[in-house]
Amino acid sequence: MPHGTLETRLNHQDVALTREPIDAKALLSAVTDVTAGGSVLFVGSTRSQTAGAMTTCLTYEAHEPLARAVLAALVAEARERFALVGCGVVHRLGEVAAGEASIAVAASAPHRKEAFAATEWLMDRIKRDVPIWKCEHSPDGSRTWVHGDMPPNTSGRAAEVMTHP
Amino acid sequence: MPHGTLETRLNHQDVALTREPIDAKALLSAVTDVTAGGSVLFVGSTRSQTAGAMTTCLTYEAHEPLARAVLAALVAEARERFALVGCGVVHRLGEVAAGEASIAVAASAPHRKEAFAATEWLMDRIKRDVPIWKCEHSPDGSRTWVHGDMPPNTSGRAAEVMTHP
Amino acid sequence: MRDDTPTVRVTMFAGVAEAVGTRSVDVPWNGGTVVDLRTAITTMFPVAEPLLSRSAFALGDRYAAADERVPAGADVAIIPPVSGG
Amino acid sequence: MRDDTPTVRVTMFAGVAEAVGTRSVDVPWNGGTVVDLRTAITTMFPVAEPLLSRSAFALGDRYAAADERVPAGADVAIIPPVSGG
Repeated sequence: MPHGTLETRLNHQDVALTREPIDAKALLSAVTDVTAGGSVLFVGSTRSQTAGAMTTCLTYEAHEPLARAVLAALVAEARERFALVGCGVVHRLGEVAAGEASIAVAASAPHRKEAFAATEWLMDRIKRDVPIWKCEHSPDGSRTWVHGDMPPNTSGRAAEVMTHP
Repeated sequence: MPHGTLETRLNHQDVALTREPIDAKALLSAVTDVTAGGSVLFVGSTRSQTAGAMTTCLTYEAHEPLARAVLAALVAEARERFALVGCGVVHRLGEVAAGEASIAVAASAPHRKEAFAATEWLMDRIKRDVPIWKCEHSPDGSRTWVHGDMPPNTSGRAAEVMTHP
Repeated sequence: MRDDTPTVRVTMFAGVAEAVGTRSVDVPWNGGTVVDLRTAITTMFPVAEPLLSRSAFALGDRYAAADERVPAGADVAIIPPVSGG
Repeated sequence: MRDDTPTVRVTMFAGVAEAVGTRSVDVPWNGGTVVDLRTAITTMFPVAEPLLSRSAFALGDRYAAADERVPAGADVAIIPPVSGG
């Protein structure tokens, strides 16, 4: 994934929503080339125990077109902000069993600090702004949709980019 | 890699020096279990261009017994400091072609912040304290051993752990 | 409502859809901003008020600003606080 | 030197080995600290002084403190600033 103009970088090739298990290794390979000195891969997983309650599985649902657009804008912003060589995000939807990955984010840069900073920045932004929701399913059959206190940010750089395609 | 006493955690199973290509995916799998909410993998690679000069390949050499001991102590300290689920390091020795990985570090934790912090902390400590040296080979056949300004830290926690096995 | 009443199609997700009991509803709409639309939906579905009060709104595949005007016939989505990752 | 002169075996790596032209040397040693040993080696190999002045030392597979005593017969390694990763 070479550098390019903002327009060419604001594409959906770097982001994916999938109902299959995430291939994190493929994502890491896709974002790396010989100009990269450091690559960081983050994999987020369903824990078997959350806040003391056993969780048998999670399901995720998304506003898919909006989620893809926001993810693409965040990846484009990360590329520019951290001068990345490559960057990509895959989020899983549907049922995710305990121990399986719900998200993978990868970033590569000439130096490691930028790769770490970009990956953490993306995770923070994704957890705030991307319209994907988690539902926790308990062994007793009950389910709980998880919602934080703050709405997603709709006025940031990502929103601006999207309104001027 | 479950938690354990300091003694059981101070083992060399979590660290490896290898002359073969690094299997980063295997390392990431080895450090993750169902209690992990976030796993971070860092892969450091030889860049084709360093400081403006073309580098055809790098070679790495190590004081191998000391490098393994220091790496094992750093991993044990990271596990305790960041309450990790698992942690591991693989460093390659010998010739490493441009674009190939020279190091992989992985850490997993119940929450992502600790996994990121541990991986970055380990990279900082490895680059300061582990007796491994890089030699840059240029297309004209010249070679340059790379040495920073500061000697490794010999009085830190890692050294203490090693002197009281 | 009469057949020619202007409406917007509102799509709901996650806890909002669960509270309201449906994923999609046509809301009578004579124009106004995103904030006005939130008020209209809250009046229709008071049970969802705790989530609606901290939801954003989307028009098509982009987020809408609070003071943006929503045209009749628009595709609107309610976006409560997210929990992906 | 006579055969029964006490020595320490000093192993060198990277730029130190390259500057000195060998990877291992037996240094005559009547006892002293790590700092004393550094001085003795620098006297033998002044060309390596810039690296020796910022090197640590290892005894076996652990780092040695600067004021630690080095026994005759020890296996010592010179550890210049590292560049792994």
